[in-house]
This record gives sequence, C-alpha cells and structure tokens, in this order.
Amino acid sequence: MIETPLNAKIKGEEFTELPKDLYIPPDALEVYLEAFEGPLDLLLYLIRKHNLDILDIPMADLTRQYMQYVDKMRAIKLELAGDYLLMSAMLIEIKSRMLLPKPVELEEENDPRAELVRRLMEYEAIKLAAQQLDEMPKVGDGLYVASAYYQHITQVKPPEVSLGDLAEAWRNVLKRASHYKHHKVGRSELSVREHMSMILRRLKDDRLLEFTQLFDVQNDGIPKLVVCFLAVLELCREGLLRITQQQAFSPIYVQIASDIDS
Amino acid sequence: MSEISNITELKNVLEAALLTSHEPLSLDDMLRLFSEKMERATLRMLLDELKQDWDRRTMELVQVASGYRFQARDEYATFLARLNPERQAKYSRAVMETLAIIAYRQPVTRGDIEEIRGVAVNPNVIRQLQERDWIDVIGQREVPGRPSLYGTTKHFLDDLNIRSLSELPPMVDFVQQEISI
Amino acid sequence: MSEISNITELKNVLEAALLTSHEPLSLDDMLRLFSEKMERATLRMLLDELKQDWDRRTMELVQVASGYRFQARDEYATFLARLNPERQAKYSRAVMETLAIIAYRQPVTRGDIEEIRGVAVNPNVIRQLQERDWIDVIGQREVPGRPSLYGTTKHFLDDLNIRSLSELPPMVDFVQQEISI
Repeated sequence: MIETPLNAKIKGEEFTELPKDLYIPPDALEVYLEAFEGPLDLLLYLIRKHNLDILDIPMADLTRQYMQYVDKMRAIKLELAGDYLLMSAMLIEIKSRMLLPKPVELEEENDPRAELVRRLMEYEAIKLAAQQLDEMPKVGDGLYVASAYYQHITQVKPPEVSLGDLAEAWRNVLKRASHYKHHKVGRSELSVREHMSMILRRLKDDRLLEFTQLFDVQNDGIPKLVVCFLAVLELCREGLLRITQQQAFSPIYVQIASDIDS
Repeated sequence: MSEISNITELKNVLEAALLTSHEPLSLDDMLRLFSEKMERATLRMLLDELKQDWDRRTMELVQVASGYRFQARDEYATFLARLNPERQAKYSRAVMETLAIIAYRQPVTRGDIEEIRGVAVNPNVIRQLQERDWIDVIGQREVPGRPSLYGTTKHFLDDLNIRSLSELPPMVDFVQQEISI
Repeated sequence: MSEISNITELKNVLEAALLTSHEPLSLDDMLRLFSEKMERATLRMLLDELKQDWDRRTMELVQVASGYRFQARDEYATFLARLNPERQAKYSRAVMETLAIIAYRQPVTRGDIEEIRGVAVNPNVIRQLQERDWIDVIGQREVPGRPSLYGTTKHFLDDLNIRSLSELPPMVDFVQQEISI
C-alpha cells in the first residue's frame, strides 16, 4: 500500500522509515512531524504499518498507538499542531462511544467509526492521486515542447474602421466645410457616386465605349439604370467624361475627357 | 491572387509556426497565419497530414487543452533531461495533495481542502500553484465569508499533456475496491 | 554496450534537443546529451549532416555566437508575425476624413480633398489608404497637371462588410427626394 516516503536525516544518519518501536530521538521530532502531512496521514501510516483493517479499525489499538506518538511529541515539542490534538479527541470520543450499549435498530448505520473511515479513505485516495500527478511527465519536467527560434518582425495590425467611424469622420468634414453643408449625402447620391467610379474604371480599360454599352438593360432594373444615367450626367458636368456623336442618329460614344487630347 | 498555392506550402507554414511557438496554438491562432480565409475543416485536414508527416520522427504533433503543439517523443526524454540536470524543484507533498484535491474535486474552497487533508492549508501552497498558473479562483461559494472556489486552468492540462480533466489518471475508490473483495 | 547504435539515432537526439531548446546549444551542451564519450569532431560531423537533412525545409540549423539553433527560414517570418500582431491604435483624423471624403464624394482629386478639408493633404495619408488597398486611382481629371482621381475599392467594401456604397450611413437630415434603389 502507500507508504509515506520518509527521507529524514538525523545527525547525519539517513532514516528511510520510522523506527519500529515508537521511540523517537528527541531532536528528531520535528523531522518526523514534517514527514507526516497531518493526523490523517499519521493514522493511515499506523493502520498500514500494523496491517489493520481500515473497514474494521480496532479503535483501542489505534488510539493507543496514536496517543503514544502524540504524547511523545507533546513532551518535547510544546507547540504541537492543533490538528493532531483535535484528532486525539476525536479518536477518544469514537472509542468511548463504541463502549456504550447501542440501540439495536441503529447498529448497522451508526458505527461511530464511519466518519473516520470515510475521511481516511478519501485522504488515501487523494494521496495516491497526488503521487500519480507527481509522476506524470510535465512541461518543464520530463516533457519537452518545440520552441525553435524565429526572426521576430513586428507586423502592425491595421486599425479597424467601422461604418460608424466613417460616418463620424464625414460629419466632422461637413461641420467644418460650410459650403458643403447644403450638400448632405443620401443613399441615392451614394449610388450615383459609386456608379461614377465604376464607369471611370471601365473606361480606364476600354477607352471608348458606346453609350448603350454602359447600360445593362437585360439585368439591371429601372432604378439602377436611372442611377447609371445620372452618374454619366454628373461625370460630364464635372468634365470627366466626354460624350460624342458624329451625326444625328449615329452611335453615341463615351470616353474619358483626358484621353481625347492624348 | 492566392498567397500560397499548394498544400505543401500551407503545411510548411503550419509546421514553422508550431515548431517555433512556446505555447500550444489554437485553431483560431493558426487561421490567423494565412491572409486568406480558410475553413476550419481544411485546417484540421492539414494538421492531420502534418501529424502523419511527422510520424516516426523526433517530434510528435499532439493536441492538448488549449491547442496543438509539437513535443519530443518520450524516448528522447532521458537524453534531453541531461541538458539541464538542475531540474525544477519537486513540489512538496502538501502542494501536490492540494493540487490533487483541486483537480479531482473542483470547485473547492480552502476549507474543503483542509477538511480532506485534516490540516490547515498554508497560503503559500495555494500561491505556488497560482504562480505556476495551474489553479485559479473560479468563483465564490455563497456562504458567510464568501470563500474563493478554486479550479484548475487550461495551462495545467497543457502542462500535463492532456486535453481534459477526464484524461487524468482515474482516482482509486478505496471503499469500493475493498468491499468488492 | 552502446546506448545508441547508429548515426540516424544520434542525429535524432540532436534534432530533438535543438528543436526543444529555448537557447542555442553549445558543443559542450550537446556532448552532455550522450552518456558515452563523443569526439567534438564527430559531433560537428553529425551537425553538418543534420544541417543538410533540413536543407530546403521549414527550419534551418544555424550557428550563432553561443552555439547552434534551429530557426524558421526568413520566408516564414511574415506569416509568424501574424500570430502576435501589434495593433496600431487608430487612424489619424486626417486619414479618416480623407477616407470619408473619397468614400462619399468619389471620384475626387487630392485638390478636391484639400478644398473640402481646408488643409493640405499629406501624401502619406493617401499612401496609407492605398497600401491598405482601400482606395485607388481610377482616372485623371482633365485640368492642368492632370491630377489623379481617387475612388474606393471593392476591398474597402469587403472590409467594411457592405456590398455597395449605398449601404454607407447616409447623411440626410432633411427630407429629400430619393430614387429608391
């Protein structure tokens, strides 16, 4: 079963287990005390050492063993952890309750040792779990993770811009530019503006387009065709587009104004 | 235009990232590597292939709680341990028992830990585990004093090379074990 | 009896050590990996071979002042940088207003922007927006100097998650006849 691993050094001499009898060299007490994690640990040690059945603990034996140990510790070290004394009281209480005659119907479930046994078992399970956790390879202790070097270049993540940020900026522009105050932008105007850019992009590639080629009558609805027409007019007004027709009823051509001279 | 044209190059970027990262990389981390949109399913497929590429080699691609990482195969641990003989000091039994209680019984308060161990908990023990980023306060119990509830972190799972608490070594139930005999 | 019998295994131990070490490993460090005595010349030979094994792969074995290390080839630096990008705080007011003017009033020249904002436009502002691929030159205005006309790109719409400019917040606070689209 689980033994408390003991690695005590007393006056240069190594002790790997507690002495069989309960004699403890006076100056070694502190070492032994540290070897146990508390009264439950000490009790478990005594139970396992004396091969006692944890489910049927002979309370008299166990209490006597425990008290001997604690008494010796108290004799020398005055400030024994209160936890040990508390356990002494608990053991004596259990022992005395077991001496009392019990009502027959409660015999089964009211074993005064039940709570102690439950705690001992839970502690033992935790002790074993702790040992298993301790033995698992861990990063930094038996487990080696890749960490090769790389040239760190700082990549600046571009700022996020939301529609709200953009609208806010435009509002600020309008606030300052008084002559634009009367010219706030609606959805229709935005569509016209977008089509102006689209037409310019097309003409950048195609140079010269027939007027009708600007309109996708098959696929675009009336509103979009109207927007497209308004965009052409606005481009003309701003002098960005030139519309030419050789003679009446001949094809109308559209080209970028700047291309005519070059 | 596509930044990367073929699967080998995509896997190479992942390999370079995973071999140089000190921390496990999540799927979201890895998606950030590529300027173009990539489906998570595609990424998983690439990681599967990468894992196979490294089959029978020095490192293995493993998945832990917070993502993927390369780590040296077990067989190299004894050699690598020789590089830094002064290993991290072992934790005391008090620390390991406290950790075990938190890992297996979480969420628990300091009072719960004291109840199970039968001794007072040294605040230093809790601090050591918090500094290692293995445990964390995950709430308060609604009783007088509102004591902190502790739980283990993802980092704890990562360090133990597991993906979830269910992969911890099973706890021995002594009661059942002994009664069944 | 020899701990490791063949060259491949020796190289594997070196590879595992070099890939998992945070710091460059000196020759002395690496000699410590093996329980048996190894000549420095042998170690150098193994490192040479290892270097060649990794030729044309994601990592290269390089020698720096304090020893050897694996490092990701330069071509991966831009990808890896994306894992931990430094976030630029915000665009300056000049950039945002210039972008707004181009978005709402396109096609516009730099002169138009200056007229609306009432201040000169720093060429750097335009360049930032062009580098982001949010605006580009869509033509020239036929006036002396033939200034460039700027408009927003499709990429701009994508980044703002809209399909067309008409989805920009309109600035209308008076009733205006609109063409329904």
